[in-house]
Amino acid sequence: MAYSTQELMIIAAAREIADREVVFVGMRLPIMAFGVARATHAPDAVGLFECGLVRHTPASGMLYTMGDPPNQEGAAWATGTVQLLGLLQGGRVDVGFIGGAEVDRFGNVNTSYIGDPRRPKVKLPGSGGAADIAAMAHRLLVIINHERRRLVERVDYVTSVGHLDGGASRRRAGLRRGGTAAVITDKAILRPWGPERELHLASWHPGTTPDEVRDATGWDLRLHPEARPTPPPTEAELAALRRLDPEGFWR
Amino acid sequence: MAYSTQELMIIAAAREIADREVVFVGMRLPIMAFGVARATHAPDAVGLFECGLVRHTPASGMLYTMGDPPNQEGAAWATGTVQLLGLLQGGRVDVGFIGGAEVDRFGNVNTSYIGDPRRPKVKLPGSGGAADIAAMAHRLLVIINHERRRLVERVDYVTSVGHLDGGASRRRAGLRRGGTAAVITDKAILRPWGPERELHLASWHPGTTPDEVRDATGWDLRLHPEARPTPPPTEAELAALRRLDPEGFWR
Amino acid sequence: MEPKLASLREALAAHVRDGDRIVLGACLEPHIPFAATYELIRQGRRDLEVIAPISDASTDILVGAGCVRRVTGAWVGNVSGGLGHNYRRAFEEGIPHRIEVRDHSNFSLGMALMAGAYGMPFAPVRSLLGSDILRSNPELRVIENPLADEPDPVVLVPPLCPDVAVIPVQRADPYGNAHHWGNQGVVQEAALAARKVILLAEEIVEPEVIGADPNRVLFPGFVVTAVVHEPAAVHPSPMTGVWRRDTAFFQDYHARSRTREGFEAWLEEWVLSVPDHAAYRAKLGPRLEALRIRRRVLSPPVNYAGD
Amino acid sequence: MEPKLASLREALAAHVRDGDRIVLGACLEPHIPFAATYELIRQGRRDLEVIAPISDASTDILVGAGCVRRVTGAWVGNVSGGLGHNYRRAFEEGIPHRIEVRDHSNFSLGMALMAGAYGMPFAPVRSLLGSDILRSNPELRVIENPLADEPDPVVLVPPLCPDVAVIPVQRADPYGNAHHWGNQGVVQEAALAARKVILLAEEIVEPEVIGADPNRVLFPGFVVTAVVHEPAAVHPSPMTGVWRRDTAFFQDYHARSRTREGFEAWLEEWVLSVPDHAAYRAKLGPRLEALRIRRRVLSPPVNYAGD
Repeated sequence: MAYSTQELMIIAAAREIADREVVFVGMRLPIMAFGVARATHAPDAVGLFECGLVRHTPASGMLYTMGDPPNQEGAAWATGTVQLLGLLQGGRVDVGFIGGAEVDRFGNVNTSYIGDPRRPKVKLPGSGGAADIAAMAHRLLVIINHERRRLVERVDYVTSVGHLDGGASRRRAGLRRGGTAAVITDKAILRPWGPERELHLASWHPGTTPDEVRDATGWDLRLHPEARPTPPPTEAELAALRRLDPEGFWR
Repeated sequence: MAYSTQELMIIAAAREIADREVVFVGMRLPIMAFGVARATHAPDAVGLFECGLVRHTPASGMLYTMGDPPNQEGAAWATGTVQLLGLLQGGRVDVGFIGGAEVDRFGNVNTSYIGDPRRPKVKLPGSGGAADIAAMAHRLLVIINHERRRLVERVDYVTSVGHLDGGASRRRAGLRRGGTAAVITDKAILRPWGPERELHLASWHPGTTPDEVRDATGWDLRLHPEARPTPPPTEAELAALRRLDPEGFWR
Repeated sequence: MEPKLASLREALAAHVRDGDRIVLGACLEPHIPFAATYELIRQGRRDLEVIAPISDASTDILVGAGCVRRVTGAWVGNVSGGLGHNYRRAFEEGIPHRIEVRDHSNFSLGMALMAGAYGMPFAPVRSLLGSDILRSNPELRVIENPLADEPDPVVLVPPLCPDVAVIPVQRADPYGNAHHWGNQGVVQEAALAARKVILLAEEIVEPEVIGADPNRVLFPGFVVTAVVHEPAAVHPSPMTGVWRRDTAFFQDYHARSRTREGFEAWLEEWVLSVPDHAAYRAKLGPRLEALRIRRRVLSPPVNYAGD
Repeated sequence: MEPKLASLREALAAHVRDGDRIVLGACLEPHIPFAATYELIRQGRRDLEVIAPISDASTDILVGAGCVRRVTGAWVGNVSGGLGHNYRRAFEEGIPHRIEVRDHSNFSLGMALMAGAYGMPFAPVRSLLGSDILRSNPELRVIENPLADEPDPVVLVPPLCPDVAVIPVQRADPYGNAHHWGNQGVVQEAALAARKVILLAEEIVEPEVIGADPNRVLFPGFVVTAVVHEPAAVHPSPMTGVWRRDTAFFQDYHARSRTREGFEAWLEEWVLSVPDHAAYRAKLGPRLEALRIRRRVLSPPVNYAGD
């Protein structure tokens, strides 16, 4: 079955969620990935939305934001932001999903300022809950389009902490768990490797090559020792995604 | 109209509540006093109960504890203890009412230990919310039976802070407001006076005398410069109380 | 998802260990899981640390039965009856044995559970300043507010994470999703702070009933370990909309527990000679039915439709 | 008690001053009081500090209209549309003038409001450790946890007490008692922290309706200053059970606000040339009715009877 790069990215992200995990779900691609995971290998994954919602089942309709009415109907819990981000800080969340404008070779994410924060070239929206999710989820997944200007040596501003300066620096900053477990792009999946926790190329998607991925990366991207091609979407995965996306928004 | 000492005490306490005030209400006498105040001069007083209830209207039936079903029905807000005690700490509560086993000449209250806390002669129930109310309400009212063993020079254990060691000691302990405004007993009302904030005899109830009150007090009780007899209950006050106490429990 | 239904006996046997830190009700005066208190005594649990702002006579009974090592709480007694005789005997005479207390106020205990629930390193509280609670509880610490320019003492309360919280609810589904209404005490904080949550549900309902009102949920099903269907688990305490308070039962307990012998006879009659809570309900007989709330004062509906 | 009903114009004129710290919606993406945003622009308020984790395009509109001195928040943009063009122009080009931002995460902002609501000297938070938010927001302070034996840095977030919080609710009585349902964002914390609360109620009901479900209340009537009856005050954002999201409106705003001229034309069309929210509703016409949620998925009743 033919599929788009976006669909592949969503399915690759879905595979990162294990069954029964508690997942902090962001909008757009993450919510689709969560839906695919639930519909395939992770039927008992639980979704948390920082506006104050918990769901066991996918929303009944299209969501433009996590607080839209279809996400309210049939929610398992409707509560406050402090409760859910508090549970996150308390260690109850297995996986968090965020996007970003820039990610660097240690998996730090910038969604705040391009250039000098005091006189930015570009003012981005800011953290929202991303800083909290990055700091406190047991695993962080970052979803981003693979471009040299986005995958950079060092982000201009660390909104959301990955492995900070590498090695034990995240732990030294006081964060006792977590860190970027995977950066999922439209070309590849990068994962930290070795004591430095630098992001390595772990798998490249069908239709691209390790060299092409490296060319699109802003640092000297090294190959993960277990690097391999990304398995293409299965029929079941694609079918699940298309049930969630009947209008073909991501196709 | 004839009335009991307990009824007089409840009515004297009711007079301490002004209209529109936000009142942290304790069980037994305080709840009756709050009801009398609402039914007479303070129709818009609001009652807070630390179990997590706020009421504009008296409960529909007899309450043995503040969480009894009649207090749930028609409540204005049913919430958590942290929310209400948080509002108290935030300065939103005008008046708090507590009882106690011992109160001392600076209005400190003990509901924890008689004797040495490590080997107490009597183990009392403890603070509940009393320590919070005493520390954080803008005015504290203490209701207690007038006996020498209860009105003491110095409590064995300060569960709930009044004026601590007198003078500015409460403020020095870090409490920026509040303190015991009145101790209401079955014989009299004591109020702090002067820079030392020592409790003075402010009014004595019908049927007793200043000397009799002094004899029942464990320190050398001095007369407040504006001391006077307590006005007897009015017809309206007694009628209000008896509507709240149809079975004559307090008569 | 797998259902989490278990009997009270099974749930407590599987999930409560000697020495555990346990919350038995967190709603202050109502919703106290006396059925669990009784069953823990029957199972002979020892060295428990009971954590609760107020658990009415439940803590006093457990102390008298010799199950308690420590109380971390704000108030122990018999709310409508008076002092807790067993609690007094334990402190004053070492009967059945001495226990320890970590004194709190309701607020400091609620904030300690909140800190446990939300991974906070401590909860900053002002309302214990000047109180001797700061002296008798060695876990509390006063610092100067680092953000203030002037002296500004603040009490730091360490987080509390109970091993188990036993929480009565009006209705739950088999997966641990539940509705709770009426005053909430520190139920949310306790359930979210605990490593395990055991629900005692007055009624078991379909998941759709819970999902039809997600704001009535205080904590998510994924933090719940076991769901026990046990009507009147809160007797003699009240449950909002379901059971009135059995004031006479509290008064009888108070009168009989005044002496150690009286308490032992009470314990034999109401706990040890009663095999389980079904038998307890049967023993109460029409007295229990007389406590059932019969009027209906119903919440108006709200709409959650997505379109 | 006296009713607190007022028109939106009256309530904002009486209770919002130039320079105030204001919360315009605290529910994250839904329940944003755009009607109040528009009216503040019409009234020419200046130098506002907008406090909110996320207020969708509301903040961007206010910034473009020149009403904002500072944003204390976690996110500013157009949630379903993209970046906030006015927010960018203010930072990148000083158009219409430069503004200041106090960077937060959603959690640190929620905890700051909680600290304000509950009189806490600060809120201890871990989730900003390592983030540059600690460097760009001068109000945040890192200390070593005084209760820990090992190095354990903690961020202290100072309390936030807004001057005014404007909070949309599905229904309120004239005295400020209100029901709010759906996700809650930081509504409770914001309302309890604010010196004044202005409710924008979709519907005004008798006090008995609110009293029939006290758990549906997020904050008590006594903290409410004014009650405004203003249907569709949240348009184009959604309101749970009442209004769907007007996605096309957000997209149109996004496209037109890309240039300063486009924004000015949009502002003239939807705010400055519209006298009040009744006229705005009329201008939307059938488009508004098409957004009304028509299905009914109702909460099951619960009983609050006292006996």
